[in-house]
Amino acid sequence: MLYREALNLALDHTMEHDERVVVLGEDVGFYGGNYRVTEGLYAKYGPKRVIDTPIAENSIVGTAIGMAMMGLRPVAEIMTINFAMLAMDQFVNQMAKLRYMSGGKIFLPMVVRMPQGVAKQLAAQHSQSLEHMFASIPGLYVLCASDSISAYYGLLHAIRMDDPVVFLEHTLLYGMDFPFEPMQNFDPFKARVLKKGKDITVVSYLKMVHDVIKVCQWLEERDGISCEVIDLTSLRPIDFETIYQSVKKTKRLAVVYEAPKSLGLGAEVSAKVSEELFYYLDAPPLRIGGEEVPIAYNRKLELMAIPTPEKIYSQILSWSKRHGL
Amino acid sequence: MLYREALNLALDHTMEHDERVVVLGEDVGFYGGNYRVTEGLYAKYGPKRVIDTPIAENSIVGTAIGMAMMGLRPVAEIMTINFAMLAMDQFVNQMAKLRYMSGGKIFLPMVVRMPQGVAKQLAAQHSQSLEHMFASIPGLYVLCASDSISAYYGLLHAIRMDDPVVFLEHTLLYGMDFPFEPMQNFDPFKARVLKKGKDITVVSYLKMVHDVIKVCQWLEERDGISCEVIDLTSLRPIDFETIYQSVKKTKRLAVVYEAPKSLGLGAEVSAKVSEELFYYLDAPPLRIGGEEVPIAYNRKLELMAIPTPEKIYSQILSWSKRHGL
Amino acid sequence: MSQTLAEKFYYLMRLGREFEIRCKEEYLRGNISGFLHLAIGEEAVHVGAVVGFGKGDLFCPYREHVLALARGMDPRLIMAELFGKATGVSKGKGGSMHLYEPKLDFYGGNAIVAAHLPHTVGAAYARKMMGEKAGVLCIFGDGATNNGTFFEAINMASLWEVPVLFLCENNYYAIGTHISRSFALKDIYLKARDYMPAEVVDGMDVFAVYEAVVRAKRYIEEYGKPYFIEAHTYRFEGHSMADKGDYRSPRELEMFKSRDPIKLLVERSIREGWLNQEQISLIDKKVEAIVEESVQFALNSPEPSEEDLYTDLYCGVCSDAIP
Amino acid sequence: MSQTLAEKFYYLMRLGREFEIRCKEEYLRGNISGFLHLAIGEEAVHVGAVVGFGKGDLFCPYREHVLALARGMDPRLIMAELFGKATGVSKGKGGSMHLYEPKLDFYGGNAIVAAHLPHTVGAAYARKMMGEKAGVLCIFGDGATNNGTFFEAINMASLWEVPVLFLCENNYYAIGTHISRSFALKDIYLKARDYMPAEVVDGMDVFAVYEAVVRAKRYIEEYGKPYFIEAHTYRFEGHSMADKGDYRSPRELEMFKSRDPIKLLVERSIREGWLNQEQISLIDKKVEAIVEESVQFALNSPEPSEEDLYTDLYCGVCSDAIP
Ligand SMILES: Cc1ncc(C[n+]2csc(CCOP(=O)(O)OP(=O)(O)O)c2C)c(N)n1
Ligand SMILES: Cc1ncc(C[n+]2csc(CCOP(=O)(O)OP(=O)(O)O)c2C)c(N)n1
Ligand SMILES: [Mg+2]
Ligand SMILES: [Mg+2]
Repeated sequence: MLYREALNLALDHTMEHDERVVVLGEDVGFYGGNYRVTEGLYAKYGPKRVIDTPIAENSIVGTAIGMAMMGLRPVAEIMTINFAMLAMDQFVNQMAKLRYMSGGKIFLPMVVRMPQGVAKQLAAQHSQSLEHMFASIPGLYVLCASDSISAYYGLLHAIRMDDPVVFLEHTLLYGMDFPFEPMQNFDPFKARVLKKGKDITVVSYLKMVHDVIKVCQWLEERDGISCEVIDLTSLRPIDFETIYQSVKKTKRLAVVYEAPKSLGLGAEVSAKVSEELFYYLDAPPLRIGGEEVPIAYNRKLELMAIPTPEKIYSQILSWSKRHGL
Repeated sequence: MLYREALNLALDHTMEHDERVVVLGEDVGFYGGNYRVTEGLYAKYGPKRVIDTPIAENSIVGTAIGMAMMGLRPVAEIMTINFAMLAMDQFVNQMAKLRYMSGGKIFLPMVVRMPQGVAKQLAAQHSQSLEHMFASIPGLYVLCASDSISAYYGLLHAIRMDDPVVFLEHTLLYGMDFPFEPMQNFDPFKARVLKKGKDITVVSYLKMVHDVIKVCQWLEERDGISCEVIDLTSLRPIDFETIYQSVKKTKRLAVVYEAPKSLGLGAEVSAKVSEELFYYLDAPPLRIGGEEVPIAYNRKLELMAIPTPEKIYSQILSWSKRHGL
Repeated sequence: MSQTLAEKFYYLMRLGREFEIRCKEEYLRGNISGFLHLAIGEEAVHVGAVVGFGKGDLFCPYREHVLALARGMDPRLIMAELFGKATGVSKGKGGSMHLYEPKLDFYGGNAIVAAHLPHTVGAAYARKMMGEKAGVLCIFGDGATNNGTFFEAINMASLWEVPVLFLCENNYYAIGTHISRSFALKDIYLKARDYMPAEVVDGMDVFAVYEAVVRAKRYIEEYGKPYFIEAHTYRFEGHSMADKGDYRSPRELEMFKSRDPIKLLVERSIREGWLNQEQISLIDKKVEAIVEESVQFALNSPEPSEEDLYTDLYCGVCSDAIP
Repeated sequence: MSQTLAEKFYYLMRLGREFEIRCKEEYLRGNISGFLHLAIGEEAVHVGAVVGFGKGDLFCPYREHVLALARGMDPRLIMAELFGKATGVSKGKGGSMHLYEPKLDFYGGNAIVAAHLPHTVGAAYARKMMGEKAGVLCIFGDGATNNGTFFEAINMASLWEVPVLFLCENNYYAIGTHISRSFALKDIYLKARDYMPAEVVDGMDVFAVYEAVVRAKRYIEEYGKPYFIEAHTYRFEGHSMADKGDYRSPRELEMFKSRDPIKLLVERSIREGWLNQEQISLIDKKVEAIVEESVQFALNSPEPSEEDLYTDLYCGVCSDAIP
């Protein structure tokens, strides 16, 4: 099942079963969405529940908040995370804080979905991983999906929650086909161990997960290094228990992500594991992230700026060697 | 010299010597600024160079960018960092990226100043430390000032630079009086070792620096623990060399900051030091940050949510003991 | 009718005024802290609008004590909130700028200028979709109308045809900056008049505000569409307790104080025979007692407990409504 | 005069058209990637405006190839940029949406809708302060006028009295969404008319655009104040290469194509005797050669080198001008 279809099905399912679910965003209605996630919903549920908005990101999130206050369950789409920069006030100061500031009197059953990451030559203003800006805000939940299962069940879970959720997708995943199987009790707050292993724990999320899986096969085949791969389906909170369990076993941690290396999710995972498992670690936690530059249009520079399977492979390998694996 | 006066003097000095320097922001002109940083400038330099703006944060930063493109050297004030959430597009997508995207053809000699942090009972929407959102963006410089010397020379340096600088102040420092002495060659990109010590390296910045100094005296007097205190006057880039030198000696690192503990500067400093000095460390790097909650109005809850000297003291002490100091 | 209204107006405006005078005292006494924005001088707008609007949802800026009182919020719960007590309407977590009570359809208090405007559009959308007609009253200042969010909300309210009454209280200043320094138009209502009916009203005359709001309310209910009112008023105090307000000339201040909305109401009510001195004194006494009681209540209330640090952050439950 | 202009217009519009047709081909060939927004159908606005404006700074949205060409940017440097080559005008780092050349007073390309509007206000402020009169031409789409930033910029331009010509190219769509689904007013110029002179022009008629812009330019230079023009036009292609544009009826598309701005210009020029078939063929040949040369230049240019990853990020120097 295509990732985009999985998201579409989750929207369709909840809209069908709950009249309070509405979808809003730029081009989501008549046009069917720029990444076709909302395709067909307009025809099925009509313009009152599938709402085309002006190009006004702050107010897209803001109106969704108002709707949620009154008991609707809006799912807003911000076309890409780049444009969410225009809506940061509503995310950070409103969505995240209204419940707390009101002593629990207000609750916001809402989701804001958006794709992020580096696609192909979209240049600096359209190629960003900004998950840390949301994941660092108390009061928000931040989920993300790396395949069709986590997309479908993750989004379903997000819409069912009574708290505000930021739901992150990845531009390059929309068109990808993933195996799908019906699941009971998928819990996005529980990280997924996608592959068992004994030498290194590799934590990742969103698109990088697939690169990591590939790299781990190489490491296993070529170098006899066995990796345990953990896929974070929630970035706030992060399921550290699953990470700790794995690292206690492997004694080595690597975190792979697309955002610039510094000050991102990698820093948090690394710091936290150091704090909690310092005496278990046989090597310093390794962060593999992007370079500290905006993303250039040129393809070569673009690929230089983000982790690729080749770079992930060689970095993990040389780090393992340096630290006695 | 009051912190606020130091900032005022830096503005005054550069405006006097360079006609291209202009100041803009809400209430900065006729009113003299909500924290009185721009006091007197309107009378001295007139409304063309000290510009009152509408309450339109995105466009305050945006117009400053346009001015800088044409060769002015604007210093914009955002009243507090909370309102900068409305201007994130201009910070993240414009200010930080225009030079790179243009292959170096555009440069932006501009500064955006703003106070951040928790003051006293201003509640969630007015009590935030969001430095990581700026410090994580390639293309920006992020300076900050903990006293009148770093305020004066740091801001001077920022205005003289040909790159875009975010200059962070702290609401509670404005009214504080600090010793001032003329300095040659103050370099904000070089972290300051405010106090020498041998057992623990404590890294901090902005207001927390003063709490840390106090705590380190207690530790020395009461417990015989000697701390080296490092004050970061730049958050992007961070002067890791100075930190490394210190940690190589002390073998122990603590980072103290006001923002929620996770995903902030503390994570970065901790992760980086682990990466580089893993085998030097005698203890896991310690992060002392705020709680993972919005800041409540109630004073007791407010103080519970941020580091206080007492909490810093007891956390450092119990951590040192746990790890064999 | 006018008589009943006059009595109601006088009671609420006097209550608002005395409540806030007391807030000021308690602030100086250290019982209230943070930003405290007083609406002294603006009571006619707040009371006239809330009473005139009647049923429906209310969204306010940070200067909302009088609005909350007019909406019927228990003064004790407001004062306790200002004291940061656990009994406060927001459990002491919100403070002056963040009073909320969904049971009264009262949705705050927002400390970010103009941020609540899109909330009102979404709220009205939801209410209308659910078949409710009452609509939403959205109050904001002159300064807020310079922010892009204002325009986005005006456009969306008009485009989506939702029943929001946008009420701009033009007190001529945004903190220390006079409107002439921050916007290009002479009149604020011009900013909305292409999108919806828009008018100006004397915000010192509570009857004028009331009548305009009643008319507007009838319109938004009947057509399910937005409406805009600009009310001219003035704050007699500084922007907040942190501001002396001395950027305004004494003459200007005097001029507006001579049109103190409470004074105007009393004069007219006596002239028209709606109220007499005795009734007024009775109300004054009642108000005095209420305010005093609210302070006592706040003083005697407990602080939040340590556990409250992490409560009210997440619901922590999943709605079971969607299969 | 008209003759010279007609020739110039025809040359630039034909150049723009052929350049972009070739871009499309090179995109399909894989030489160009990312978002590619074509202005085919909108050349009269772009050429008429840039020529009419003359001296002054230019700020554009992401659909700016024709604007850059009209401003005199070397087609080879543009094509090389689209190919991501080191010889490109932005060294291959910007791509289609980010062409910059301060030497030509050409300030991009911006991929965030409406984000450049405040830049133009600041730029015009700076230029005026420095004693320059030429002002700034700011181009943006219909969709951009729904964003708060648009209103903030309009207000500030008017308040600060800065010489910006705001030129809205209304092509009726923001990606797949027709203006009727995204805004409440019938006419866009209404959004500005209280702040500055505002008018509507036929954006398929290059002379009409040219004349309106010349008039507006005279105004902004003389008064140092902003001006607003809404030009009606249409894009014949999808929003970008990623969009087929099939949300528009064939009839609608046909109707607008029958008013192809290049066709209209040719017809009129021949009717008026400004151009003959021979001149036209000559220009066509010249354009063909230029476009071909630009592609060859791009093909033969080197990629950026690895070191370029970290260049152009910071100036790395401190201005020595301030003691
Ligand atoms: C987005 C934002 N910018 C700045 C501020 C700081 N601020 C608080 S109140 C205020 C003035 C608002 O003026 P107005 O809207 O006229 O309301 P008034 O207080 O006069 O009723 C400002 C600038 C803020 N709270 N939010
Ligand atoms: C702030 C922002 N939101 C959304 C987008 C995605 N987007 C790119 S172009 C566009 C439509 C713009 O329409 P319009 O302003 O009419 O320009 P046109 O392309 O029609 O010339 C949108 C929504 C963006 N680039 N920036
Ligand atoms: Mg005001
Ligand atoms: Mg358009």
